[in-house]
Amino acid sequence: MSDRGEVVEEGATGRRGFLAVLGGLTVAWLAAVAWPVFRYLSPRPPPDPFGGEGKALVKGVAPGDVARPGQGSNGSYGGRGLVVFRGPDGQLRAFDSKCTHAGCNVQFQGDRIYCNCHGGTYDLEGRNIAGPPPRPLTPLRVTAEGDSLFVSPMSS
Amino acid sequence: MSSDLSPIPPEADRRLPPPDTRAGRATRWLLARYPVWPIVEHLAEKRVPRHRHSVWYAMGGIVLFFFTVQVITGILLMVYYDPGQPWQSVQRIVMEVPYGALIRSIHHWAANLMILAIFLHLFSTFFLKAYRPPREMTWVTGLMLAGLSMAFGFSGYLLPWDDLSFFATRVGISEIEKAPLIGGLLADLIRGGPDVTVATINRFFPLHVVVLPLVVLGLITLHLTFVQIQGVSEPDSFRAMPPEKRKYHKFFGEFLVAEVPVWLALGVLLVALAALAPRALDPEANPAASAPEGIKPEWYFLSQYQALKLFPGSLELLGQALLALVPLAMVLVPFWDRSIPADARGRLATRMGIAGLAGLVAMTLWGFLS
Amino acid sequence: MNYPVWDLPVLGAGLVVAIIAVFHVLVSHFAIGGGAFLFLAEWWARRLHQSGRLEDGERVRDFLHRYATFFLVFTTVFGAMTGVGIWFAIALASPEGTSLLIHQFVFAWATEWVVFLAELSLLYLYYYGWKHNPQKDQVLLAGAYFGVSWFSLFIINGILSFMLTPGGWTLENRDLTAGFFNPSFWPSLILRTVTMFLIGGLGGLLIAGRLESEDPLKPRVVRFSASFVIPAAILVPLLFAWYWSTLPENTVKMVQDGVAGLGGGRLTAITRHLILAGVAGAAVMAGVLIAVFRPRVVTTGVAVALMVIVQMGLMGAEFFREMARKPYVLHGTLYSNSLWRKDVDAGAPVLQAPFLGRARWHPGVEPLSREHGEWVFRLQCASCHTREGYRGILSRTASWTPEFAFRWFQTMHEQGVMPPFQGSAEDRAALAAYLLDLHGKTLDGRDVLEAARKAEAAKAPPPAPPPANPPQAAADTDQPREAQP
Amino acid sequence: MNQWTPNAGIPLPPFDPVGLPAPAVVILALAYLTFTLHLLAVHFTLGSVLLMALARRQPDPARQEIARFLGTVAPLGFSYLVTFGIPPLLFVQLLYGQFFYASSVLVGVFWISVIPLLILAYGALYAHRLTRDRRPGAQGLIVTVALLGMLTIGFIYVNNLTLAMTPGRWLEIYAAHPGGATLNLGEPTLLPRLLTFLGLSPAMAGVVVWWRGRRLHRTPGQEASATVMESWGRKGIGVGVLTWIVGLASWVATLPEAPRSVLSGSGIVLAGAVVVLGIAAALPALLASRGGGVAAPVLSGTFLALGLACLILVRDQIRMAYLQDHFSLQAIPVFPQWGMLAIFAATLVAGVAFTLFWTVRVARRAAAASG
Repeated sequence: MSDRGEVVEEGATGRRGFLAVLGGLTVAWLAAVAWPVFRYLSPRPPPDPFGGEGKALVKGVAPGDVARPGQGSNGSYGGRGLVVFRGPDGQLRAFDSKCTHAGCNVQFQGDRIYCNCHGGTYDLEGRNIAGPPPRPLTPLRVTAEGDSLFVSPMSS
Repeated sequence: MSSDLSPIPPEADRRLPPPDTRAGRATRWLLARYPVWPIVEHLAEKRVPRHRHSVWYAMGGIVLFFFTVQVITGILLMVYYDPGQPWQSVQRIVMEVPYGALIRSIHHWAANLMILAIFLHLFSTFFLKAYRPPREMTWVTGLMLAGLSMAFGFSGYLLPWDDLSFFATRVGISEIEKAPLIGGLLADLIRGGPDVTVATINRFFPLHVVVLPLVVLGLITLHLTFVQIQGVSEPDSFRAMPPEKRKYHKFFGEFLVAEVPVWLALGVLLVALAALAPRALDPEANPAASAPEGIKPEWYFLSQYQALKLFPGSLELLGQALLALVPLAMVLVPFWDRSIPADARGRLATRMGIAGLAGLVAMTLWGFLS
Repeated sequence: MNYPVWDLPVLGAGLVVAIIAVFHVLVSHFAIGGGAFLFLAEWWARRLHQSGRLEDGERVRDFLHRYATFFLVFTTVFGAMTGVGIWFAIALASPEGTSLLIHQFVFAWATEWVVFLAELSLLYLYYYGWKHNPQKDQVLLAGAYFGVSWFSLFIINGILSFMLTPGGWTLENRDLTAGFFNPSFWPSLILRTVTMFLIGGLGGLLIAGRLESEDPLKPRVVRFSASFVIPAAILVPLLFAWYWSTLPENTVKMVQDGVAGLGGGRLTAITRHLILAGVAGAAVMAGVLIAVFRPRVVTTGVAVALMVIVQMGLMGAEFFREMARKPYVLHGTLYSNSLWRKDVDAGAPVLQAPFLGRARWHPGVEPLSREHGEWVFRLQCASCHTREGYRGILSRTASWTPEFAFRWFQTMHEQGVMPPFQGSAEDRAALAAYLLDLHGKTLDGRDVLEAARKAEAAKAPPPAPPPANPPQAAADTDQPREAQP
Repeated sequence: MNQWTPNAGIPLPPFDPVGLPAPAVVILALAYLTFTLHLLAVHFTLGSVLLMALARRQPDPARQEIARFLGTVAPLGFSYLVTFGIPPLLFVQLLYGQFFYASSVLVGVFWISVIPLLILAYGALYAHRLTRDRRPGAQGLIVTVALLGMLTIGFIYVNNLTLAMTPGRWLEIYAAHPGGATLNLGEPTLLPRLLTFLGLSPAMAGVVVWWRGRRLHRTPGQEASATVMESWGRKGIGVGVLTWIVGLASWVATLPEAPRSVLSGSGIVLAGAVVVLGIAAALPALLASRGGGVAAPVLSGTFLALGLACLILVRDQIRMAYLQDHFSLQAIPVFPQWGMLAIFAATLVAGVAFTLFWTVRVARRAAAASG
């Protein structure tokens, strides 16, 4: 028994600090072991919708569908949604259709682009003019080649 | 209000942390609402005898450790596994997902080691005669768990849909098909058609990840509850000692704590095996191609496979019937060998067990070598 | 290319070295760390004696006698013999490299031998003098043993770290000091020193496990042992980071390519070994914490479990060190298949000369026959690869076509893991035919050569590799390829 | 590419590019010295195990005492035989590496099996020493394992080292056994050589047993054991020297023409010295009376050690004669490492002095305690 008492006595000083170090260390080790699991569960970055060629085919909208000013339609490119329309100035425009507020897909409504979820409204330049959206829509460069439309990122 | 709360038993008051600490307050708060003190006390009293066969008491915990690893790695694999594209999704796990190959290999090795640990647990229980009354139902649930674990292995083996798994499953189910009367029907139900196809995966997948886990979890709960209620069995040699010579470990606090480093070592062993001998993914199953050379079932089915080879042609039914007798006999042992200390029946059971074990090992080795 | 290659089936010479080495690493670190344990425990016992607690002191010494008996047998039988074993094995696996090390460092080795002789004698004097030596002498002997054995680590560490980071040493200047005190000398020395304290402490747990759990000495011995393990376990990862920073650039690049490859989904051999070492470290830490808080539960089983963990962790770390040296056996000078870097630097006239003319260890073969390919494989590949076993070539070439093989031999060194191929187009064709022949595809080396020449004449851009990505798969992992679409 | 291929069919590797770190004479001297120590330890340990195996079969206390004594010293002898084996092997690789590495690979499987055999034999000696309560049958088996293990190791060594001297056989052997699972069994000098280099074992252990017997005479009540020990020791010396000379003669008889011609030159003096020293060692054992001081066994032992040293010189001359077509020590480039040589010499002196100091100190305490 004296032995037991003695051990406690010996350990009493500085035991708290010792435990803190050990605790911190154990957490560090556990984090190291958990790292592979975290990396395993981390999603891969989605593939570039424009692919290696820097442009993506527009599906669901043909050049003929947007031949005249005021015509427009929802379509898709590389697995994402977009709106394509011909503006009053006769220029072909496209935006990624993901609303900057909550991610619903917006709709082209002739004079504006409107989101049916929370009433977010954008003008035909893609600027957020009413409702909750915090940012303009992402614009896309759109070109017609034969019977197909292609989009590419605006920056390039 | 407060009259609905249970009073704290005085012995609990003595043994819980002091009431002015956070832990003391929390435990008392809980105990006032859920008066489980008798159960806590029962568990705290639980002890494990210390003798030269004590090492075998660790086996159940080891099986449980491997099962836990299987649940965790299984859930992780399910995140990326797609029964609609079985081989492609496993290939993605192995080739693209970070550490996917590691997790898949651990799942593979833990499965094998779990079945090995189950065998050790089963045979040590058998030879220490822990199945005798009043532990018959613990034994029977244990046997059921052993059988279900092999079903786990069989169903999981098909999921990657590679060359080996396809043919192994085809051969395995064809054994069921040969059973009289209901064999054909049963095989079709399992396969989801006359042959092993992707439809079979759509059956094996829910079996492997939903049905079997639920049943096994339930049975494990039952099995462990039985053990908690009755305590671990003491072999005859230990009972024969005078009471003052019998030594015990506390189950919680001593026995279980001492087992943790063993689990840690097994965990590292799993990583080592996964690192040094990772599980390969063979080419995608091609139902039209010839079976790969030297194809054999997993080692835990090898003895049955080899035994059935001894009964060619029309004798095969006889072989199946004889093989079916083995589990039946094992279930019945506790109802026949009941005497404590062991009598002539007990000694006969031991000899039969040795013969059975020798047969199992010999058949498995033969299967490996042939 | 000057010596025969030990073409050991299934195992391969490399695995023989590894099998002996993983045992030796554990035992040799134990032989030094255990010396520190003996020294400090003797000191402890002497202090107990001096403070009048004779009985306590005697109990500690009884415990220490058990420790010393185990220590003596274990380190002299397994440690010393496996040490000689590594030497035997490396001389078989790489005669050329071993010869170079011995010619450069023979007096360092001879000095280490003197030190070892003293170490052994001191241990015997300590152990066999147990009854008669006064306690002060026992403390001094144990201390001297520890000091001397650590000095042997100091010497062998210089040679071992030299192989991976030769520093300013070159084949021409033969600068012994630069080679010995090479860039990774100090981190490696301190890393090993700390590791050996860890293992010495675990040895204490092993003997403490044999004490009855009621023995009042038990918690004290367990905590005494744990005080060796815990600081060491804290320091090891930090020291490893330091060690890492001294590795040569192309090694770091190779390993980091592995990590990047991980993002691409592959677990390279190197990463797997690092994970193994890391997980083992975590497990040891956890196990020792349990021992500190519940010293009475430390049984032989618990201690053996911890030893097994450390053994596996060391295995990971040592495999890592071996892999990091690829493709060299002596970094920058001699490749693992005994090709000299100076021959590679001499370029095509040497490198592309007919291989069997330079490597004369063959009975003479007919050009482009199966034997031709077999002997090229044996003398150029078999020092690392077996056919169907460890690092088996069969699984690595499962999806190869002759054209691919022929072309791949020209670029295999670009991954940084394999040495460049030596030999003419005939040699490459013969080897390609031989490898495919192993898969049961009967091929004639002449046809392979002709097809390859035609392809080259057409100046076709290299066609996409056949299924999967064989160069990557064959080069950067140490395992059978895991998939082939 | 190859400086050393006068014979086109022999794939002799070139000398190591690093060259020798000291003049060959220095290295040869070190090799002779350490190899003599190694052979002394080999003979002592093997002889101890042999005598132990014989003595433990008889139940009388004197013979049991011999077995007990030898069982205590044999593991120590074993550890020193291995330790003293390291430097000669180091120096052989330094001087004759071209031959030694090549032949080692050719018998690779057996060569590497030396290591498990060492562990087995050494472990067996400790198992025998530390567990005295085991059944005699089991103990006998353990001693037999140790004995057979050591003999097998000797046999493998002789195979490798003779193959190293006959490069003309290499290519054929390698082509037939690229995996190294073969021995050099076609070598006619194999068994004579083994006999020459192990035959002295009973004599070396005999010297120590004889010495022990004479010391024991001073202990009252142990006279009977002491007498038996003396007689065993002296018989051991006689048998050992006889075996040795027979071995030597058969070795010379089976030597090929060229190496044997060495013995007609300067070698004849050395070979003669070996025989004379052997007989000189046996004489005290034959002639001395019972129960004298330890001078007689020490004298025998000294002659045996000198005889072994001469044998090693003869052996090296024979080796050079075998290799004279392919090799000359003078042609090896030397890049001296005087600094390292000085460090080694200093460590050697300091290490030996330090160890001796402690040995004397511990031995005195033990003597004081027992006396």
